Amino acid sequence: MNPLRKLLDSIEPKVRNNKFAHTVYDGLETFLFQPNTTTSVGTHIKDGMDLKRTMVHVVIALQLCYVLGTYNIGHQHYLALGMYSGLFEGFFLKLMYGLLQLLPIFVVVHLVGLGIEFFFAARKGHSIEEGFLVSGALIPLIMPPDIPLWMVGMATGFAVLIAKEAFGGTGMNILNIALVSRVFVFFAYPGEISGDICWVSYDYNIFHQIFGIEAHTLAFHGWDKLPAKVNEIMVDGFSGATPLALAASGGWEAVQSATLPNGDQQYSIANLLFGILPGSIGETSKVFVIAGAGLMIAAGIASWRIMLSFVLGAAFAGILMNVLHVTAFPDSAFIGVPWYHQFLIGSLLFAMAFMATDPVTAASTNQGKLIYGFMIGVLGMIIRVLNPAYPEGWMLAILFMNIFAPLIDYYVLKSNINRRLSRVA
Amino acid sequence: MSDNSGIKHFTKFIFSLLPSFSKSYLLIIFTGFPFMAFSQSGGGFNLQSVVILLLAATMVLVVFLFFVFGDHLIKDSARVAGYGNKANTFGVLPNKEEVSNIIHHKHAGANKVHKLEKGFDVKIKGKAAKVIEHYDPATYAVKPYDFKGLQPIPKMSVEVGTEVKAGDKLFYDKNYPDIFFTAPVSGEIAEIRRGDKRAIEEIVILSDKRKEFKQFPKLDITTAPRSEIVSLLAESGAWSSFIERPFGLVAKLERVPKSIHISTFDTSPLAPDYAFIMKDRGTHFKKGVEVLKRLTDGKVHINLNAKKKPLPFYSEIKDIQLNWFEGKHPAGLPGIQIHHTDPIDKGDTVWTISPMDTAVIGKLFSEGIYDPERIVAVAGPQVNTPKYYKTYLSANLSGLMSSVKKEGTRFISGNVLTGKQVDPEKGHVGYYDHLISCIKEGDFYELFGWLIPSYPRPSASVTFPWTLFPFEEFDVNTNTHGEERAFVVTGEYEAVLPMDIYPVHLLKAILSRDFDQMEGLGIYEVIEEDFAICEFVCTSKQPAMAILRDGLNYMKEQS
Amino acid sequence: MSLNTNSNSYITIFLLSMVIVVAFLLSFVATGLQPIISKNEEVDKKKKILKSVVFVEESREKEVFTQDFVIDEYNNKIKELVVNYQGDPIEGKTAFELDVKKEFRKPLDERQMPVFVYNDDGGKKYYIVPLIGMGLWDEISGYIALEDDMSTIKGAAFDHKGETPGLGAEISKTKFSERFIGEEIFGEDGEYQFQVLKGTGNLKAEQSTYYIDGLSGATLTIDGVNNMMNEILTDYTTFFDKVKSSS
Amino acid sequence: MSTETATAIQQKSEPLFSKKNQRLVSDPLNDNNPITVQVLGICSALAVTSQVVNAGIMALCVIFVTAFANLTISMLRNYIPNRIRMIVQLVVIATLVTLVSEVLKAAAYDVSKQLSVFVGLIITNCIIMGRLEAFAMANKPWPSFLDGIGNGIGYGIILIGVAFFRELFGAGSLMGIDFASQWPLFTNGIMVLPIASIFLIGIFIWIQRSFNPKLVDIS
Repeated sequence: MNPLRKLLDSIEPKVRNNKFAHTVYDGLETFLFQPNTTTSVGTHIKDGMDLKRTMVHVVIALQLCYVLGTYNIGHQHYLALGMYSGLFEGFFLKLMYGLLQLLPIFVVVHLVGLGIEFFFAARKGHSIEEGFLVSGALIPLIMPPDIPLWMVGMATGFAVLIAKEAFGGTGMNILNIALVSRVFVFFAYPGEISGDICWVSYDYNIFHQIFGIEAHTLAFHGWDKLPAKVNEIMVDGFSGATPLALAASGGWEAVQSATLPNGDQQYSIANLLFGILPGSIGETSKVFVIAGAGLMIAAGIASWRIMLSFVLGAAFAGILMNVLHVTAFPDSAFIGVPWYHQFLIGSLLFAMAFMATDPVTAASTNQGKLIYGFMIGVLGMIIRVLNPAYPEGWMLAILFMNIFAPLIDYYVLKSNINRRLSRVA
Repeated sequence: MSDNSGIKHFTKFIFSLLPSFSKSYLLIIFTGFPFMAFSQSGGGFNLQSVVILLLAATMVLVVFLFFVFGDHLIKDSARVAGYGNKANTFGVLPNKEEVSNIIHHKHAGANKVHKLEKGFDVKIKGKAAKVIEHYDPATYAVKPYDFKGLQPIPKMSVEVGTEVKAGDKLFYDKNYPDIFFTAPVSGEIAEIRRGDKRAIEEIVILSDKRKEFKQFPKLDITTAPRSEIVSLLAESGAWSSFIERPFGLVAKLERVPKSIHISTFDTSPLAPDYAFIMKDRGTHFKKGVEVLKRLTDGKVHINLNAKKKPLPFYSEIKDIQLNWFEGKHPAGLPGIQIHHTDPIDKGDTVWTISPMDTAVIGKLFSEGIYDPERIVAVAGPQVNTPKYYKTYLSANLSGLMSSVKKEGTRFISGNVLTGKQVDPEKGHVGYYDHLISCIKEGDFYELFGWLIPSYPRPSASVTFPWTLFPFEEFDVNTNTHGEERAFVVTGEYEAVLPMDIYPVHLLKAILSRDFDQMEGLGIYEVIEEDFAICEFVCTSKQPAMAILRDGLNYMKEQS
Repeated sequence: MSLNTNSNSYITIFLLSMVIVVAFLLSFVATGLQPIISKNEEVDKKKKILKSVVFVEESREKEVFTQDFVIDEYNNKIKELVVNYQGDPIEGKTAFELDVKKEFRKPLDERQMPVFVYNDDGGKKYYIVPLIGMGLWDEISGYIALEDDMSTIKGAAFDHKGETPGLGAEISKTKFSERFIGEEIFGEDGEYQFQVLKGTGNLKAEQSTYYIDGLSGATLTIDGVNNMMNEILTDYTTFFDKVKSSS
Repeated sequence: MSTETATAIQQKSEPLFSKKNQRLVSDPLNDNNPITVQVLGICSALAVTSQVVNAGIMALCVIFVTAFANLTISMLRNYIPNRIRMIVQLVVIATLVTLVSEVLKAAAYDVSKQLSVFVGLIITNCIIMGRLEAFAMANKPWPSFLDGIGNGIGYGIILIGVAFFRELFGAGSLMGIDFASQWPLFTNGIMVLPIASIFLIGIFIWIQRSFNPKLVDIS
């Protein structure tokens, strides 16, 4: 038999009496091995698909976003500091910088999240559920790249504790866990997640120092380029302003006319599509998000209904805004951004692909999903464009509709019930 | 006929794709050729691109011709080898008849075909070959547990040692003293096996192999009053083959159903071919349907598979309704068919009966004997030579198991979704079952089985690579492939259940004991077997059937 | 119980007597406490005015601005003044009691504009002007003190009703208001020049006395502050010019 | 609470602090807490808990009002016409609240400004009305008084507990003394928003239920 199996079997008796240790053991065991349980009641055979596999496919669909996010952190960092402004200049340096910036965030999210999951699973005597696989993969992607680690930890802890465990664990939550963690940062530490400077990581953390990334900058570019002087470097021409912020102040023209210190266009269509721009870690790249969404739809894991109606809703609201711009508010810049360009800025597509489609918090009926997606699209666009205070609407729109999802389902079910009743009458 | 021709399956599969655009990936591959050609030349027409296009087209043509010529060669050699007419079934390409069966569903004629898009076929290796063997074991056993809605301890009419003939009363339920359960063969009561709390598990009859039948009066169906017909059915033991909906219990004598449904095909995994089983029982069947017509106020519905040529006698019967269905499992279940043709509302009663039992009733009325002859398929990946056995109701299993690997095998009376596990030595075939499924036990660990599965397994999810080739049959086992979780994924039940019902919400209503919601969401229209495919595909591994039965019991208590 | 508590006459008598008792009690308390309450209110407003000219860290605010200190400081050092749009004083009005919000809604020629003049121990004069405007969500207000060149800021203090905590709400902190100290409002040619910039860490703010850093992420509240200062201080320019030319 | 009752006259046979009377005060602190168990008086718990001092003063006001409203109504309970008892209760509460509000404005103007309308809104605090209806109308003055004090304290400890965390993590200070506002951990924006109170009360209820087995069956 497999030596790994033997090892696990030899450990099992030792942890059997300790509740917590056994939960951890059980989590590890079911991660490594599909268990040997057989069917007892009901069907004698079961589908090869289980929740772990479902969840891991979402994580797989996120991988492209992770790769680009990692590189983009490094690229934006050096861009802001006026070094290696070509996309592939200093490729490994940028990759390394991004990796060392992202990895600690990823590790902290999982330490905190899994820690809480393990604790509650042990307390309830349940096995560990795999819901955190997806939340844990999503949370780092929707955080600003230079977010302090303790803040990520707190946000994750808050989300898992309040939004999930308090409601009874995986499958019982009302609100999207990943978004709750972001909304926590957004309201608790607004300075860290709004404005122009938070979307680029300027600093060097301890890992950058250990691996000599900082020393490299020092050696080849001098003291000037160290973060203490970041402000001056920024003023030299690099603006961390995101396309959203630019669009809010000056419309689509402002987005298009933003330039880098070397004179290049900062937000060309190609940059917007591939996500070479300041922003949250993983949600910048439209192409890779669409690729992930495509994978999930092809695999039948995420609901195409939600995605489709989301896009329709956003387009509908966007067109409405454009009409308003022509008829009523010709001065307001953001309203005038052409609706199809709205898809290129901000995290619209990421929210569509990975946030709105969370099966637990979305509407659960097929018709309900269409309404749910459409409403998010409309609401999110309204919050994005018309609201002066919150720069992006999807987080709030999705959380808002999370709460209304059961109501939507209620009416869909009610129509089914009425259909059945009308047969009798 | 060579059943193992994978290439043949593949070509069949390609043909089955052509008319349906729902699975268009092959189309994409073929249309991909020209695009590839253009991309080689950077867009635009030029000499190079045309050459590549022509090359690609030629390649497709060559492959096609290769298939055609190869097919002819094989068929010719088969003819030479002396297979005669059967030679047409050889070869790599399907013959004309097979192709037309796949492409045009002409059996239904101009009638409406209920095309059920949703559903899922669990394809398992080891379908029974169309060969019948006679089988007459030493013991037969009637199992009170087979009949839903009965008390666990029925009232016995016999005791150990009593001599019985086929059709003699064995026991009845205290609540329904007019419905009798009778012996399938003649012989001596060998044992009354009891289980927990003295509930009776089996009444074992030691067959005397003489096949003596109790003689019942021969009733004239057209003139006899309904009450006499009913009481004859109840006396003889044929009554218990009626299943009453809602709740899926043995039918009540006093009820008059609004319709009776007969499903003439089974889509469940490893299902026996009803057309094969029924092909010699046309006269009895027709007589049986005449009896059924007397029992209902409404119509007798005979539900046919639009994809297969039906047995001729189905369409010969007058004054019945023929319904044509096409689709994956569970399209063959009467519950789904009723939902689409004659839905059950609150207060309605509908009965279902299998065509085989209808034939038994026909024989009862034409010859006056209760002769529950059964053709049982023994199938599954664990069976060396899966085939059919001609025997009687509730036959002992031990003799059927000669060709089955016994080690690590689970024996199931019925199909792998709804059947019951039985003991291969002492067990007997269930009352309503025409199939013994033999599959592997899945009590083993699999390293990263959830991520990188080490062997193919059936799944409705397309995340498994082999789901791209829908012709594949699987060697299944009973592993749960994951642990039980809360309902997380939505829409997967709906995707396989071709009914206008919200299964997950119905189950949740049951769990929260919400009477009105259960009723509103259509609990009367379903019984466990309808939800079996939902339970199979469930990624959260929820016991959907058990929950539904729980709900049905609750509804029955409340109403 | 012989008493029929449900008869109409009993209820009427009960209610009447209760109302009388309560009315007496409350009016007694109210009249007794009124002087103290109105004094409290007065001190509160005076403190706000003083905060713009006497810079004190938030942590020490409570120790410094005691009731006695506020009253002494205000009564001894502040001279109230009401001017019209041409900068001429209006007699018979007390600046302290003017409803600033109402005044700044009136057309310019009807407006009565309060000015508080602070005379410090060294004989210097500081001119304090009330500010009022709209932030992101609700009203923002404040006082700004100018030195007698009528351009250099001596100090400022802001208040808000409902700005976003952590972002716009930061304007009421001394961390923000201390940035105003020493900056200049009007350029060489007398044009309004001063601006709170977007975000922090602006090089422009370090180099020029017309610009200060804002609050990152609170663009719209800062816009409100800029608008408020621009509008109101521009309205005062004629008065400022008069003061400058007279001195 | 014992100090203020030292002057009370020994009544009848029952001792002043019998087991029963002690329970009147201790029950609302845990098993029957007006906020975490009965879930009353949430509105003011959300609004006035941004600072410990404010919450403490609010709590004192509520303790005063509940205690004396209970006392007054209990003394009058045999004379109050049943048809207008709600109005009488309301008048008593309103009088007491107005008193409190006036005194507060005179004694602690800053605090009264921050508490703004919420002192006035004590009138609508369901705890007080609830205690009057449920307890004072049917019990003797002394137990009613104790019940009022108990419920007021039960309300107060939750209020102060919530305010403690909100002030500590929201403003980085405690009792108005700033000691940590330079650290971002202690300037949590959510804690400044009233919504934090909902989370905190929820967590309090969670903790209380996991330690108090008596409460589990109630839900």
